[in-house]
Amino acid sequence: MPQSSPSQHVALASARTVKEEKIYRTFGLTDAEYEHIVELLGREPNYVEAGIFSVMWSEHCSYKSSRKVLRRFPTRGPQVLQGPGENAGIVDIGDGMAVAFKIESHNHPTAIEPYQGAATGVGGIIRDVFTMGARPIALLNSLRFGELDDAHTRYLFAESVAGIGGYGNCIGIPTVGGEVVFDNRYQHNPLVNAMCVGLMTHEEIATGSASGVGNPVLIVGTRTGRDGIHGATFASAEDPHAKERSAVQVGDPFMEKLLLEACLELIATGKVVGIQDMGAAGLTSSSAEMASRAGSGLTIDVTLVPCRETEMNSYEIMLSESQERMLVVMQQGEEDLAKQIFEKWDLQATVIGRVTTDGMLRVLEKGIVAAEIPVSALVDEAPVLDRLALRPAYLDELDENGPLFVESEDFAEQLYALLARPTIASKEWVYDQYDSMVRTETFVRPGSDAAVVGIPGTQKAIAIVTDGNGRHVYLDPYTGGVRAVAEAARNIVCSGAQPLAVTDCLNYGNPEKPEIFYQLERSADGLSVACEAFKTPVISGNVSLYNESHGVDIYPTPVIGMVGLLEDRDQLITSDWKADGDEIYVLGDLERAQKAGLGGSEYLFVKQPEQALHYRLPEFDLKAEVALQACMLSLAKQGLVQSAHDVSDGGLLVALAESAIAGNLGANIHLDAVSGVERSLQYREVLSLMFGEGVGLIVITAKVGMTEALERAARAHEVPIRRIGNVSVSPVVRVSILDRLYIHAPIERLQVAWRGAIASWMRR
Amino acid sequence: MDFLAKIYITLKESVLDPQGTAVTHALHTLHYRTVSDVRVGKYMEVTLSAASTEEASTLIRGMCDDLLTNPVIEKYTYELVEA
Amino acid sequence: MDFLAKIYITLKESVLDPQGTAVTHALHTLHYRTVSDVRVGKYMEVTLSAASTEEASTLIRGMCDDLLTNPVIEKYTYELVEA
Amino acid sequence: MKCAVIQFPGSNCDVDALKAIEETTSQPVDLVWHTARDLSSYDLIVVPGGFSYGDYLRAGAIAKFAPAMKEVEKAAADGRFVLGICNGFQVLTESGLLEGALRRNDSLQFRCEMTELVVANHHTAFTRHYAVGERIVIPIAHGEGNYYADEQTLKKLKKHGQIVFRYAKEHNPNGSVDDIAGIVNERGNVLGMMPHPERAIHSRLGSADGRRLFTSILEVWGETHAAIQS
Ligand SMILES: Nc1ncnc2c1ncn2[C@@H]1O[C@H](COP(=O)(O)OP(=O)(O)O)[C@@H](O)[C@H]1O
Ligand SMILES: [Mg+2]
Repeated sequence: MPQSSPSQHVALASARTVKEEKIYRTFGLTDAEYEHIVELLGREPNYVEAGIFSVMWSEHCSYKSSRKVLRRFPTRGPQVLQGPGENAGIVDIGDGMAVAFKIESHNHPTAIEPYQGAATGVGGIIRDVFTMGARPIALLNSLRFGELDDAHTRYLFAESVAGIGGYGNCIGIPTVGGEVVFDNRYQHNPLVNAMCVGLMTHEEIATGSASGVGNPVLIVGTRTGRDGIHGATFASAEDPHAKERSAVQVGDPFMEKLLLEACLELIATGKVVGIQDMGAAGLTSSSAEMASRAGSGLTIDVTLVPCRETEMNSYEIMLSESQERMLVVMQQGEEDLAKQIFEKWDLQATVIGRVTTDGMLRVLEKGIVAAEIPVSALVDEAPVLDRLALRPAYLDELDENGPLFVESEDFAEQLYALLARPTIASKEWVYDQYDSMVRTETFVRPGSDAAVVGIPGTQKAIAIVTDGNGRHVYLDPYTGGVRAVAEAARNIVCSGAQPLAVTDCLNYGNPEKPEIFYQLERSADGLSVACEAFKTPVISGNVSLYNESHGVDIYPTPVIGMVGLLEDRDQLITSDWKADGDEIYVLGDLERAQKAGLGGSEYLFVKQPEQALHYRLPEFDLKAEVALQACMLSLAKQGLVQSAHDVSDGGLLVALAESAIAGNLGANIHLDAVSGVERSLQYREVLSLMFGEGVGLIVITAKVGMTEALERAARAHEVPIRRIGNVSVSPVVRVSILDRLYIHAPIERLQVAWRGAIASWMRR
Repeated sequence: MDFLAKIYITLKESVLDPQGTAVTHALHTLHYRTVSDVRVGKYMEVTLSAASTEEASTLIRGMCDDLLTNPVIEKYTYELVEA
Repeated sequence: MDFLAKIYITLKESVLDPQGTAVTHALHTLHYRTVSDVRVGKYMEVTLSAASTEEASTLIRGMCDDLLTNPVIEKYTYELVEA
Repeated sequence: MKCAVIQFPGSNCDVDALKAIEETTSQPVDLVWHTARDLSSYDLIVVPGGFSYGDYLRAGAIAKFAPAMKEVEKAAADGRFVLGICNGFQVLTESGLLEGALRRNDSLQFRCEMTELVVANHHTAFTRHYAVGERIVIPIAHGEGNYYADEQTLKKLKKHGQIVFRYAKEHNPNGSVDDIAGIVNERGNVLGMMPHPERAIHSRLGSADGRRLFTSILEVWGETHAAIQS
């Protein structure tokens, strides 16, 4: 390949136009950034170079707004084999095995083409995981849409779900869990976050680094087209609708299945030096990042890149975001091995360049240097912004006390109404469209708390969950952040597993608004503190900013993906009630729950939608939560529990109803003794106890006669425990306080409300 | 008046057509080697009534833009005949 | 010679078309109330070379029968133009 | 009993089928690539689930041309056992080894759930360990499992006892005619079914009702094999 000096070949005329006509602005670069580039290069960038800088320095690739915030996260721990910075993080699960995982957003493409936008989001996160040498074994997705009374929202929702299923089902990775929340803050800016978990041995770990001078660089997978040029810029843009619409791509899961198998086969040969998927900013970011990790350079001849369309120029080839492609650096002389393996899978592997020592990303087109940029300028010199954070005024206007409701008798009706809220209702309509069973290792399918997936050939299993409540974070960014991690971890321990590590997807509004940036900073503090407390370091993640539309920012929505380890699959716990007569206990501080109030609860949105955001989120006791979860785990390990279910959206009664429905068993519940004193409760205390979401609680059931053992264990962890009733075959859930019967709800009624809600919206 | 509209929906040229690629590949394996390209799209027959051809045309374009296609990745043509 | 074949594949009349029903329903919800029926099928554009129109025609029929349609449930028509 | 599971590009239940057969029958199983040209030594050939060739065009349409399918035809003609599960069923109908066709689910959605099946014929090599009329639980996971056959074909299927599994009344998940979930060929050695028996071999997977399908085959094979040997 010809080596040449830029002064001879870089098209100066083009550099002049870029400057004079300020073309860089149309790429999203500011004047100041342009000046900085000139300084770094010692000359003016030409068209291709400006394009490369613009995508590498975009919010999406450079994390320029969030980089400083992310530094706060704890990222180390004895279990961490690979922290943030690679395509996915990796944690040890013992016996020489490890899991790789990561979560990623595809919000903006989904708003415009929901099926393909969501599908390619899944495709992208799968590539991130198998690039690490791991075989993907599970997918999850965390979704936010507007309310279902809007036809366009129903379209976005239905198509996104179909797209997620379409991709995961085809490629043969089970979709085992996730969450869906409906709130009009997301109406024009839906969120689609996809998470993938992969399994590997320690020896199989691959990384995305391009080292070894002269080693060949190969592009493999789909041929390159003009799709998605400037997608990375677009992902950070304020109003995706107004932007270049060609940035949406069509996914090809069949191609990706072949790519997955071929890449894993190739990595297993041990001849791969580095491998990296091509996501946002395609060839540009993958090559720059690989070189940056190795401190090397790369020379790429775009003429060699197999293209789908005719007459693509170097600018287009470097910036294309065609899906289902990978960049591979092989050991010298092993090109043919790669070609052979890819051929078996009907795929093309093409050498397009070499690793160099000079630290330059050099792009050749027909032998001429089209771009020549120091890799460090693209990666290390990318701007880091000190954005202004300002505490939003609304936070100081929140009411301390909950609303005063007029007493009403119809508690059961209120419960049915809550259960029928799409956010709380059964998500069957969603997850029945996902193949959750392929690979035959799914022990807990969607519908319980955490999903549980077996590790073949061992007694082990992993529990996986995604969790996030934007409304809570909106009401109290710090506490909301803490709670997001706490709730994810609580779901994990409820299955009997030990939380291991976190991947996070930070979905926020426009960071240029100081109030939004405040939300980001404060909630990240909360997330960090909680991750420390639960010893679950952040090992990977993703940031999606500018989630605003029509001037409305979404709720600050950090989504936590968490993985836990279950040493013995036989100790697995699920949330359904098991047998008549089993005793029902609540772990956690019911007395506080009774006082904490309704701030941030789903109940408020049923009763008083206009006022629902006016009340403060209750204080959260992180220390108590850590103790609660440790206690839960020890009960699980001792085999004392029959079922466990955490109390979250909708509060205690919803949790009870869900376990009743899942087990098809009723219950007699007495909440008398919770206050410690035998007195009738004030109405607000009753509501707080039944529907509040302020305090971490876990409902467990145990066989008769376990009280002493349970109390002993709880005492050891200083966690309150209270027996509240029994499971019964009679198909009714009864809840009373002293001699007043508050709820008499046939399971049938609970079921109808909960199970049919989303489907009945979607039939409209 | 009753009309029958035949609507042809295809992916835009620049958009990847995985189905088309798979079919081309399969045809080659089946020895239809002279096939150079296949694009796979949708075909719809819509029966409707309207006061005039113009109105029918307007309705069809409306349906295509509102529901039947997504202009981000697809394009369409149609024919209208009186039924 | 190069040809472009446009192939229209539809379900046989005797076979239910739930997709058509769903689209009809969606159009009604969107106030296109004069739509009485929708049938959804596939549309393919196949570019091929052949010595003559007859040969091209034979090839296209062959492809349709061998691969592109399933005669148990589908039927097809096509048009052939020189490209 | 020597078993083969065919792998097409895009198959994804191939390994599940292999594991299930190994576990339930302890017989040797090979994964064979779709280009295989000699499968004459196998007593049972499984055409597994997945999305062969992405299921682009129609489910199973492209896979029927794979070289290995010639071998499946031979096996069928020889009276050896062929089992098509999900995508495998689609491939078998597309290639004409079984009658009818599989259309998109009437809901137009992919469906993955536990389904209740009724055993309609237990006099087949695949179902002898079940009782006729028995209700079993086997999961489905498909977007195109809506079985169709015209009147005449249906009559024929019924007459020859070719309908082997039906979805329980009122629980038809996809719109299949006559609630059909699985059929055999006239000779009874080729079974195609949409539900996944290989996913129902442990209670921890939600059901173990699929085991007996595999043990049935083994027993019948054992008998015929013993007869040949003696
Ligand atoms: N988008 C989704 N994809 C897959 N599974 C989902 C999805 N949304 C919800 N689920 C599953 O439904 C169950 C209940 O979800 P959710 O109501 O969010 O539970 P929780 O309140 O316990 O967090 C969980 O098992 C979850 O994994
Ligand atoms: Mg939960």
